[in-house]
Amino acid sequence: MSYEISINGETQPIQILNRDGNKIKVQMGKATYELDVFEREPGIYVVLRNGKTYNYELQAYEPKKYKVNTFSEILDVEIIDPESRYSKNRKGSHDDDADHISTPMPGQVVKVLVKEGQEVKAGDTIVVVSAMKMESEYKVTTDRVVQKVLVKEGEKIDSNQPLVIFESLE
Amino acid sequence: MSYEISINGETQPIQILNRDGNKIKVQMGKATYELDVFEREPGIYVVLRNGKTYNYELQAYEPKKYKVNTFSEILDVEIIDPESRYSKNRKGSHDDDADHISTPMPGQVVKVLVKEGQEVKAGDTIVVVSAMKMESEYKVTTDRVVQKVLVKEGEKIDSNQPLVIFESLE
Amino acid sequence: MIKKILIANRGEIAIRVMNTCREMGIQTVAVYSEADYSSLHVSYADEAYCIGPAPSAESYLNIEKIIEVAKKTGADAIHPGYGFLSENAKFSQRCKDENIIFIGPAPYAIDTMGDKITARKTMMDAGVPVVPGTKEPITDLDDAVKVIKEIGLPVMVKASAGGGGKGMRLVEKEEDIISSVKAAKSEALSAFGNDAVYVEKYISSPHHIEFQVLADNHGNCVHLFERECSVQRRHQKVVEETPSPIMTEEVRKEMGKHAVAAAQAVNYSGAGTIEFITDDNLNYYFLEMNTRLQVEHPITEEVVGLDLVKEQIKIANGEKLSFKQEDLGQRGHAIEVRIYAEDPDNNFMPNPGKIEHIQFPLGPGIRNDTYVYNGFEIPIYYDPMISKLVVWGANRSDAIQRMKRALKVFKINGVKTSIPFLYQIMEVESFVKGRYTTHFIQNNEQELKMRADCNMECAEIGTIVAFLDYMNKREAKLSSINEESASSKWKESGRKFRFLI
Amino acid sequence: MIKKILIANRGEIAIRVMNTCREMGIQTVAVYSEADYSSLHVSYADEAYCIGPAPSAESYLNIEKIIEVAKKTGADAIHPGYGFLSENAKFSQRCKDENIIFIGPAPYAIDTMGDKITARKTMMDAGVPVVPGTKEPITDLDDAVKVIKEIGLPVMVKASAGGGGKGMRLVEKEEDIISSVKAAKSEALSAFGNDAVYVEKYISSPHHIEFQVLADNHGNCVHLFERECSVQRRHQKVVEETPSPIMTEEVRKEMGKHAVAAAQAVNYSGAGTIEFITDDNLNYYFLEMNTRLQVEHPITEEVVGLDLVKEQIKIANGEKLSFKQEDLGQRGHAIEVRIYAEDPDNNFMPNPGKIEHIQFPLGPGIRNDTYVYNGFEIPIYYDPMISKLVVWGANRSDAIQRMKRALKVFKINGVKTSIPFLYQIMEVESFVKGRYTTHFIQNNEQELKMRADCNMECAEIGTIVAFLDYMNKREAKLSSINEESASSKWKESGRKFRFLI
Repeated sequence: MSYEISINGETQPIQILNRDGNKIKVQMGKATYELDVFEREPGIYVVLRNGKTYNYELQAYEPKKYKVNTFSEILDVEIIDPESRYSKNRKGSHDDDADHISTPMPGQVVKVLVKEGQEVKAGDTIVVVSAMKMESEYKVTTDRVVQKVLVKEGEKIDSNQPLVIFESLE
Repeated sequence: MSYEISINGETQPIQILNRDGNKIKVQMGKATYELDVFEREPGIYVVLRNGKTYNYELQAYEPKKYKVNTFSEILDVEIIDPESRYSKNRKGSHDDDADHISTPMPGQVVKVLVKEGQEVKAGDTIVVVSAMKMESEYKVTTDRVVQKVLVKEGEKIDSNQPLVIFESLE
Repeated sequence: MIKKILIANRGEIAIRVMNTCREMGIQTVAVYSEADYSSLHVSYADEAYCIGPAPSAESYLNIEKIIEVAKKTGADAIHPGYGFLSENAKFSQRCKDENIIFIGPAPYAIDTMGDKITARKTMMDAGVPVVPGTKEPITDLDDAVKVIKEIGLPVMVKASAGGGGKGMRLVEKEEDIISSVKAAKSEALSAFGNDAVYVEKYISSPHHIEFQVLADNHGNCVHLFERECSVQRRHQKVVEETPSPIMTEEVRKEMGKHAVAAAQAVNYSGAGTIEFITDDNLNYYFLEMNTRLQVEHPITEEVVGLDLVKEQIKIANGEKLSFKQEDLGQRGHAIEVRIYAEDPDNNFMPNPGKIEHIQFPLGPGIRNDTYVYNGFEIPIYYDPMISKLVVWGANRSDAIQRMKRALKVFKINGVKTSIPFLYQIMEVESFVKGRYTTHFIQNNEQELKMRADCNMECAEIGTIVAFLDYMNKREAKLSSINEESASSKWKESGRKFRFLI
Repeated sequence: MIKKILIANRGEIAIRVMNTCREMGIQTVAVYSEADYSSLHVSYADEAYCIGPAPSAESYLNIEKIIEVAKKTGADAIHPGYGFLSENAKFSQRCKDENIIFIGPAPYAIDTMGDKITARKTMMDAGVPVVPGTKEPITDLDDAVKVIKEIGLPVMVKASAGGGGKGMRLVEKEEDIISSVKAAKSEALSAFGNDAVYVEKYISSPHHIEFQVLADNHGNCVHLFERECSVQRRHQKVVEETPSPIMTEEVRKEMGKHAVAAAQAVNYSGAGTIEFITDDNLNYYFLEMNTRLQVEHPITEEVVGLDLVKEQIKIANGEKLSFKQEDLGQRGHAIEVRIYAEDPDNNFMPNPGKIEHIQFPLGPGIRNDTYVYNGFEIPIYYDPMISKLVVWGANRSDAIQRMKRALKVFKINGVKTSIPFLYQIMEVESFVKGRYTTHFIQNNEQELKMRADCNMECAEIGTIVAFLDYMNKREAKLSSINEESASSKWKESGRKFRFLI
């Protein structure tokens, strides 16, 4: 099976060439890496390369998507196998979030300011969500029509959970 | 299935009467306990009973045998189900360690002082094992005949691994 | 003697208070909301009782419920921590009525310091400097000019009916006084139909410097020196240190005396903090008093060598302070940073979630005041603070180096935190030099966005490690499936089955 | 200037040294044995190199290999920690020959202090008190009696050819002198064929008190006061504290001067420790000098406010001490306990194994010097020390209370540890009163075996929890098997199969 890996958006082929316990030889793009890779605790990695030490903390927030914490940065890494290439192609370019409103963090719905079928103008506040003593207003950036309201006031919500769905712009 | 539980050697019947999330009602011996039991991290338990808090750390060193650390004490707890009752009865009374020598901790064999077939006297040193900068001599307490030597000098050993087997006393 | 204390709080401060209780042999009672069932303060206490649903109003602010638990458990005293009920005069009074010791000041002190106008007046009477300004609105131009000259430039002229910046003028030069007042008055008139204005001294390079005080019930009051809290974001303190890098011994003594005078003016009892706004020339003015333990109290403890919670409890017990002002001194330098679950690269958006893994910095000169653990889910209902990291060093530069070391090895996985931002603060020149004001964060926005470099090699190896992790998991899954299909053969034969049902 | 340091050690002391290096902006190079591949000191360093198999002789004592790594990596200096090569004069010399700075004293100081007889003679010449005794074996009875009267009672008379207690007599009363010497001589004669004896002052209530010294290469030398290390088991220190509870200001000054004189007598450079044996009346005698950093150095750091590793590095750098004796003082009280993987209820048998879970005590006044983590397998080849727990308190009683608090919340699962035993030490009356000698542990054997009570209810609930854990795991296993049998249906249909191979 052939793999590619995407880091912060850039994609390269990747392949394990050889493996002897923790000593691993990997080809990524045109370069070859000989590494000594040790998983100290689940997701906590120590790597030695030519004597230099590297420490990483991994979080697989989806089976093939990782946040790699290097202290200074969090790298976004995605593993792409034939299956994900296939499904990416099928979804095509129409994979944006513009058809619903969601929040990046868990919280509680304070106010829902729209009803189903309502027309809203660019800049209108749709929902108010509270998390950690802070209230945030979520607005639309273009004129839209509300198709469905999925939450009630007072409801606890997860991050990225759709709250209000709009009619398609097409 | 009926269970018994043994704590530091004493055995009592035990049974979960009711369970509602973390709120659990248990009968042990003649007493009933209503507890709020929360496993904070694997093996790390917090229990509330009538407002009082109890903290335990569990280590299941065998599937049915636990060390329960209460800070002040380590309790030895064993769960006894019909299957273990059956196998206990079958093994009968002949379950002592007198037929071999082993060490309670991992280490390294420094010396093996006996050969197969050799007769040894009570008090003779059989093996010397080193662990954590300390050497310990393991002796026999009665006259025996060595049946099998299972380790070599320099070999790394696990805790409770048989090192030397003696001919049966019978 | 206090034998059992109910801690009417949660999070790190509940743990902090319980630590001292344990050291004093005092029993502890925790209260918790339904959302805090899995919080560490529950298991850390001797007893713990749920007092209601997640929203604070229904739990941590629920006076009836908290008093009920205190009475039920026979707690002699209640420690309110900070926030929640800590500056609630009614609660202090209610404890008194119920014969429970409130570990904090009497209602009178809370009330007086809680009202800005009363506090200002009380301080003026006590001879404590306040920000100079008019007490009554002024309509007459000449009066305004006269007042401005009395106060001294720069001043802020504000519409007395105003708000939102309308009718507001900063006056910095003498020749602008008349035109600015006129402009402010006319703007005020057209905006609010009222041309009365206030005049207030404008402090252009403000420092937030506060003094810790301790007062017993026998008339003794001392200060425990200053804390510099000018690194703020949206008026929230981010980094605190002591001593203040701009303080002089002379001003310290003088400010300390004023801090003690401020506390004595309200007959204060317990631990409290007098906040001053201070300019570059160390002119200082009373801002407000916090009638409770502060979040940043640990840096004072590190440098002065006292346990403030212990002192609070001893005072509440009726004991006299066991030291005098001249017995107290500062040794070395301490810095605290507040570590929040937030995304510093995305406008500091709160980032609650599950702490997948946390590894605290340890070793010399490091103190962690915290309440989280591996697997803890940070509730969305409360403050997103994860931990207070405090370092002590022999001097300021040692303390900064130590803080950088600590932040570098402080690993928190699962939520984004302010750690990289806090690290960057330690690198900004004006912080390193100790020349910063409350405008520090906005003045250094660009520099604070920079991140210690993860070079090309580091990023590439990180990418490879993610790939290896994925492949390992995939293999593990495959082999577990093979195993299970092997085990299902056992199942069919009926042998293993018997043990599993 | 030193820019890169190789740390020729492992465990907590390697981490300790690296912490200071990080704070000083110095690069670190770790070396490790094959058994230490998963040790924290490997990942904590900037670079790490394997230097051989598990046995120390083939790795941490392998001078060639360590020098090779230092040269390869361009390390300017080597820090030896304690143990291993830290008191090896050859290694110090070899570093010098290779133009690598050895962070420790010159070979001469190590050699002189490393040989008991030379050290004793050097100290006598320097005016440092040593345990009074004969220098030559005595065969004549009258000579022996004369010497005993000079030394003063009590004395120990020992067969000079002896060993194993034979020919040894403790003389406490004057009337027993002659009979005891005669008995010792005749016993010695029959046992060894030689009736010569030695006579040495006997210290019946010995205290182990040591002084930390720091000396630069410019002739400056100071002491950093004492550490009381009398709580020992088989001559291993178990608990250390500073100040010593039996010390007086007067004796402290005098001992400090002698400690400095001792260091200067060997032209000492760096950090070192002068150990004294002290009796109840604070008569003290030079025992030996440790020419390296001590395990218990943190308590001095806490109370004196210096970073000893930093001072070591600065001295190695050729810098002058930045303080004089009169600038130094002690503040508060510090205690260290050594936490070992051992079973205190089974003759302190080492108990290596896997640390399943570790939770460090945190909060005010607590310092953890450690190197273990969740899942770490303690190697069987080295010292079983897991962690050094250090507390600071405003006074001795606060420090003891804090130590008890810390030990209570220090959770280590997977191996047995000395924590309950250490806790019990804090409870024993003679320790609490500070009246203890090196016989403390043997004198309090029974009391030290007691354990804080896990009452009936606590034990019963603990039993139930084990049962619940078992039942939960059983359920989880059952449902995972059901799931897998569901998944095997997918497998059969070929759909999921595709993603899994």
